[in-house]
Amino acid sequence: MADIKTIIASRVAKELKDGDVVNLGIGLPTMVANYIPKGIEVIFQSENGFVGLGPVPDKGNENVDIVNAGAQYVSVIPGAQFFDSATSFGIIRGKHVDVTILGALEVDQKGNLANWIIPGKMVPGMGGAMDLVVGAKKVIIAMQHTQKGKHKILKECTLPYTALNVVDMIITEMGVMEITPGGIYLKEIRSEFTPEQVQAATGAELIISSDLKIWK
Amino acid sequence: MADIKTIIASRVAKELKDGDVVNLGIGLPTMVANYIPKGIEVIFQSENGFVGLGPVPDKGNENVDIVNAGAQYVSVIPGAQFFDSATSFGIIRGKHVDVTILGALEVDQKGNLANWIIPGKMVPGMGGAMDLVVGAKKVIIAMQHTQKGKHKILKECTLPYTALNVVDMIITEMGVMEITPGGIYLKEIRSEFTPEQVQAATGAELIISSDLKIWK
Amino acid sequence: MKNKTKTVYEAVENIKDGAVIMVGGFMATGTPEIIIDALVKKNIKNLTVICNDAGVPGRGVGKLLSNGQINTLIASHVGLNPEVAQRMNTDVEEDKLNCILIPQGTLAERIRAGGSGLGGFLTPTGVGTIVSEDKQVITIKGRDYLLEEPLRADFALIRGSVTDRFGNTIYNCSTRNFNPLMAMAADAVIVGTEKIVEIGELDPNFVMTSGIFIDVVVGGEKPWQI
Amino acid sequence: MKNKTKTVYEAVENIKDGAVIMVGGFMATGTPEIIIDALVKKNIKNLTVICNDAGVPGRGVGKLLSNGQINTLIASHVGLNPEVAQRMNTDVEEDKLNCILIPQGTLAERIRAGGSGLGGFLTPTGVGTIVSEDKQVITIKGRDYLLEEPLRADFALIRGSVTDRFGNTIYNCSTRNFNPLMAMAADAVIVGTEKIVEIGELDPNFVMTSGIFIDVVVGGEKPWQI
Repeated sequence: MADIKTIIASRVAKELKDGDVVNLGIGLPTMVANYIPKGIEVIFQSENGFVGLGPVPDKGNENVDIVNAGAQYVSVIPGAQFFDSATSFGIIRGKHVDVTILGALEVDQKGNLANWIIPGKMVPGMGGAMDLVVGAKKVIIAMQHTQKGKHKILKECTLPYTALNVVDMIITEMGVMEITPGGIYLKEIRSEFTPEQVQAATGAELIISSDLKIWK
Repeated sequence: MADIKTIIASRVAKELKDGDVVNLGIGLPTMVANYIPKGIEVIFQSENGFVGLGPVPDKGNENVDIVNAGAQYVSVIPGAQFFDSATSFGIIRGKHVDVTILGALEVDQKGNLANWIIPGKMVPGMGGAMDLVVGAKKVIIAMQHTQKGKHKILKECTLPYTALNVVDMIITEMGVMEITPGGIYLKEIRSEFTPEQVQAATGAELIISSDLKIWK
Repeated sequence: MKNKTKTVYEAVENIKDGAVIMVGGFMATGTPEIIIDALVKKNIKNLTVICNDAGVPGRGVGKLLSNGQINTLIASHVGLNPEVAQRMNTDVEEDKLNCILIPQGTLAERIRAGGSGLGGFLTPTGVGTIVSEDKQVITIKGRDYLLEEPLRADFALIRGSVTDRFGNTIYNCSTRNFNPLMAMAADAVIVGTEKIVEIGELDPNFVMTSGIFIDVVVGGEKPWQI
Repeated sequence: MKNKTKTVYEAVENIKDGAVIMVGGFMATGTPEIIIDALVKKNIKNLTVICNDAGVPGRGVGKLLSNGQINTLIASHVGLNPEVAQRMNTDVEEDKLNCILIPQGTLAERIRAGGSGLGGFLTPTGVGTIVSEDKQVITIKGRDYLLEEPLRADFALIRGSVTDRFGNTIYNCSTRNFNPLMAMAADAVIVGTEKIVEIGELDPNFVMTSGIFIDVVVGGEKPWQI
């Protein structure tokens, strides 16, 4: 069986539409690039300064002047463009990125997100995350449903916010959820789980779709 | 004898220092480029999008993609750079232009400038002038001392302002004046004129330098 | 990446009466003449045009003005097209041009802000002048600035020198001016270009406008004939 | 145009204890290592460094940090250099690092504003978060924005790929990042570059930073060895 990260990444990939400009966060979100459905062409933006991000080159074939936002050596595809950081975030804030996919420490039912700091413990900085979630047309959180059993999807975030009212969708190994004005709407559930199990793993009340799809 | 415009332009050119980045307004100021002293190298900025503006090409040798801010075909010198309008005005407002030279309808003793509109009569628009006078390190007004005998250098401008407190120096066919906190300081006078004549042609009280230089 | 090339008539198909249109170029250098010509032929009216200037009679935005298609012109300088003054001062109500003048640097920055998701910016330009009327003045470290808001349009018509089929564009020399800014600040962006090349032919270091902003690529722009 | 090439030691001559220094680069890609090395050798202290991140131990700004030369670091992300957390949490008062975190887009735009004579700008980024503390919130057309102020430095250290003797610079690929912004936002700008060419060799269409911003050109940058 595929591992949890692969399950999540491959499901997230199905949300992408042909022609979308997409920014992938570090870690699990980066894996989404490996599962783009056939016939769908997606253009990846890298916030350190380019559109048209391509695959990781083979060892020995790296161009040391091309790194992604996680400082890995990557490549560009034909039709790419490099630019400076002000232009890059102009693209991001200016709604030219269709989808941004990133991880979270906590998400709440209002679509508030916390993913950049655990006070007194981990202070990595927000990097481009605050701009990305505010600027992208659609924000998808790709993460494991719980952190060692502890709820990450909450009524209200307890950690400092990355941004307010920005999350559109949460995809975990348990299901696909949409943030709606009424709360968190469970749209699709993975066949391994029951709605009760997903609810138990969630710190906010879920609205279970009357037309709940099963995700195999 | 040289005509008045040539007299003014050649005197203005002496104010430029080696290495200065200079923006020249349309008309008389454009002529300043013809009188740069030997041994002095000046780099001209054109607000429509380049540094390194060069001479007007011979007829038949024009590059139709290179025009100056007055829409004349010009050229660029080795070491030039083209950029977009936001960058161009970033350069201008960001104090990267050392000297801007432009004409005026009126200048007053506080260094206020009016040069873009005569209400009900002439409404050409301010173009880049408002940004240039606010952004350049030094603002030199190059103009005829009076308009058909009517004062242009005044106690207080009567026409709508281009900007407040921006003019550093006024150079006319009569002399060289500096705007100081105390008022307009006549620093240099052309040998044809007496201080009384210059004062009579000026609508504000001049402070005559005790060390008044004669400009021949 | 997609091939976005179309005919100029397909390109302007969705532009209707009353549209707000940004047009690149500085005194028509860098203006897409073939797209302007198609709009003249289409003869749509009541346009709001955002352009550095009014072009020249017979060139650039000047053609739309002569044809009575512009209702409101937002520009920094209109002195080199005498038709602007005529139309501003006409007694024929339906021909009357509403002309809004904005300092050139502020115009450029407002368009950039519109394309970059900024809510506005503070500029020292225009403080104490007519330009400051009805604007908020904000003092930062003892200096006064005007708060200027972003500017966007329904359509941007830009002119490229070399463009690939996806829309990646390079501008030659001083044709660049407002084009890359407008390409980010409109809901739909049409580039008229001199030379169309295949995707991958342009060096990604030197592309000036990414194809991600471009909706339609139209070939056939010609160097201006003096 | 002037020849501005100097040795790296001449280049850093005026940088003293307590200087505010912008350093280009993203996780050290696009950071001028030879200039950093000269600062490490010079061993000046109490620097305020403005950089996207803290580099990596042994690379970029990370070298200055390891050598205890940075008093205040202004960055968007420091998680990939573990020394930052160590120095932020040390009990040795004189080793303590003051780390100010700014969203990456806001950092880039603040530097751009600093170089472009803007008094600030309104960004939606950071509204409702810790970042908004002590900042003015301005509502434009019903949306809240933070008023962010410009950022400048005494020195900017940038890294070019190809630079002419006047300072005109081209950046290769993703080495560009913050370099062109910082080149406009400091009182003195030093470019460390891989290849120096004669004035006139670079195509003015493709120059990314004009030499008018550059004070000193230093050759000898090498591609990073993996």
